[in-house]
Amino acid sequence: MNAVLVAIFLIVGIYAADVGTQTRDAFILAHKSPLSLYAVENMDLVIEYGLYNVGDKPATKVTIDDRHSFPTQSFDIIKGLLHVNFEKIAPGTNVTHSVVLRPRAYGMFNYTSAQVTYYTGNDNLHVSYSSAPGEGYIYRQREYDRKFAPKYTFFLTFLALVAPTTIGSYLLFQKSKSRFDAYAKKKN
Amino acid sequence: MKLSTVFLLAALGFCAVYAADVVDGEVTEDSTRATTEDDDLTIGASPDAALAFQFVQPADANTINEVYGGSPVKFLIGFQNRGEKDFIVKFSETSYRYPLDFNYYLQNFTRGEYNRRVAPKEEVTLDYAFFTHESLAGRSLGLVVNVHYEDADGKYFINNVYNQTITVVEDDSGFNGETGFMFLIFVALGIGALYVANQFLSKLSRKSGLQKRSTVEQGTSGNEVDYEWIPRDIIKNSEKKSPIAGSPKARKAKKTD
Amino acid sequence: MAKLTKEEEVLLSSYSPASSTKGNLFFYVNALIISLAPIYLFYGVHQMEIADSWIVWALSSLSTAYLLAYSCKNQKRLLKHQIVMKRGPAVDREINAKYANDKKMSIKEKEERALFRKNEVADSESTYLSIFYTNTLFLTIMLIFAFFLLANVAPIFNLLLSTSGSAALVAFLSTAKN
Amino acid sequence: MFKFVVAACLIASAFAKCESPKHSATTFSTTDGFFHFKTTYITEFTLQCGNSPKNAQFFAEINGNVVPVAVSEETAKYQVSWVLDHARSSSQTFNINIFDEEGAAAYAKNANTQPLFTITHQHAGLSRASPVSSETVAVVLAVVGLYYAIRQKNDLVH
Repeated sequence: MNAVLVAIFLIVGIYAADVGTQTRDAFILAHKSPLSLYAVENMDLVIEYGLYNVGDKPATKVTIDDRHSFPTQSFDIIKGLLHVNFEKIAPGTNVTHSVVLRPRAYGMFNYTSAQVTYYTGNDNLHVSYSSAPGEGYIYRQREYDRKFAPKYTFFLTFLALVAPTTIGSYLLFQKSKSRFDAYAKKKN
Repeated sequence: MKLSTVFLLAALGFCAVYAADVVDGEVTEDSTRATTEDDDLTIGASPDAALAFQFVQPADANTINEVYGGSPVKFLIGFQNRGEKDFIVKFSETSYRYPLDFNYYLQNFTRGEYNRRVAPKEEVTLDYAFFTHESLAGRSLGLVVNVHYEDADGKYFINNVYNQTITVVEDDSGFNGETGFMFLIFVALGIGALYVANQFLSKLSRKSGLQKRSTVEQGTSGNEVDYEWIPRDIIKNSEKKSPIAGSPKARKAKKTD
Repeated sequence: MAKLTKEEEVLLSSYSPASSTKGNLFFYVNALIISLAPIYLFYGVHQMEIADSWIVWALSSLSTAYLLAYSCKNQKRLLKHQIVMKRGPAVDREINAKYANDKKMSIKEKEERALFRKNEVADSESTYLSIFYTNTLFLTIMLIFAFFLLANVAPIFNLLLSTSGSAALVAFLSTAKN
Repeated sequence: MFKFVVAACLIASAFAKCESPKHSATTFSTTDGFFHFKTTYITEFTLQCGNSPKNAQFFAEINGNVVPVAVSEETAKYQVSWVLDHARSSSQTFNINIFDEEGAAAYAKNANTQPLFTITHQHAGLSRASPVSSETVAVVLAVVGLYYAIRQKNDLVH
């Protein structure tokens, strides 16, 4: 009786698994998004690419090519590669890839999508385009500094400017005061 | 009898699992069925388009259907053009529905505008992010994501890519160390301010007690000689007492010689 | 009141609450420094350009310096009086202790010396305290205005209001009778 | 189902293997805890295998996570990148164990598998925006000074 039950379980299970996977070839979703608060000239801009294989079969020879988005006359590549390959992305898994860039100039900038190519099953080439962050603005470094850069150096200099007369006069006053307080106490 | 019930239950269970799997299945080639279920969608999906759906944040939302209240939810929509004509993906619409009746809208999010052209045999990925309000934590909501697109002939299609009940759970990572630290600093500053204010006030009140006496003595103004604190006899005595004219300082200087 | 001789006038003028030239110089130098420091802060933090704001800077620093020096002087006059009252007995004791063994000196002379010493002490102490008080008061008001209340106002207005404005406030407070 | 098993076996037998690897690596990680949403770590390395396997997929293991290694074919550079929350990105050293396909399969079964080689990635830690702004500190200092000044002034009256 148990054996029959197990057999039925197995059959139903295999059937379900088969139907579930049969129709789903590898399907790569690619997203491209900045991991930095703003794009600022001469500051690191981290771009993250994520590849999700939502199919049930592996995708092979997956290539991300985003060289056209970040031309070298406008961006320095600090670290990372803009054209990379993954031999295989297993079904249901995801892969991330990051590149650190540095914009050379400020102004409007269009973040276009990265091109992703991959093969499914029998050498079936897929050409895919990632999500694109769209139009953005590369801020001037001065603008960023005004808002966010730490300013303690300025305040330290300010303190150094103000301190001599202010604290100096307090110390002189204190000196004189303690001297006469001592006299006042001596006789008491 | 007993065996047959168990058998029936097992079969039902598996069917349920399988059905859930299909709905969960990101590829919605059978989405025509899904969309016809959705009453307000009279326009269906194109047979030439394959769509996929994937949560990016939170990553485990794909399997356990849970999102966090008070934090963003991000997902991707994959669009595959399997036909011979261009498609233009117009926008996606995301909404929370009443879980018992998906026709009833709880919250409608801003459309994600794309207007992206997808050439034949090409694919694009589209992304969207929305924010689940904290007050929705603990509730079950129907999340529906539809994608609107048209083909080169202007024929309009709507695809349902996500249509499931999800649970909004409380984001317990919200109170992190940073906010805690800020809170502590504010408390400390508040106590400091109170202390200073208290000191200041007590000084003020003590001072005001003495104010009357001191105002009487405020007799000075401008460059006038302040006679008040020069001993009377010096002012009155017109006789020259000082052995050497000028100040005692000059005399002192002479003495030290 | 009897007429004062020339010598006594010299003596009296040294007792007068008016600042000595040295003290005055100190006031002006301090006021200038304290009025220029915020401009550096505006240059660094609010990123004002030298080229297009030097007029405003000059305007603000001059007016601020004048107002601060004025309030320092006022403050000093108030304080000097109080300090003479406060330090009086201590200075007397100091002089007494100093010339305790000097039998030749008459009481009157000692008194005179004590008086002169009192004036000296009161003058320097009041100078120091008035500078310290005026500076801290001005800086507090200026910082609160510049970086909290007017943080999002255009830098030029922020500068003018927070420096000259708080200097004017300090000057006004200094004219009050304590 | 059977087909799958066979396919799996076939893949297993076709594992690319790298013999006598030679490598050199450079590492990078972001350190600005305010400017970036998360901390990004990138390790780039070049690799030469004695047997120069074709289309080999390498894997990197960082703190127990196995991720595929990206390769740039025209520059023959390999890249491992990963992202961590700022909360987990204090100053630390990562050991990146590189496996070939065979090694990765073995690692899946036994975590003590010897990697091809290991790259150490020094992360300097994060600089964060201070929770208290310098403006606030300046004002607090000025207020403390003012408090003392008022105290001294009041002392004179009594």
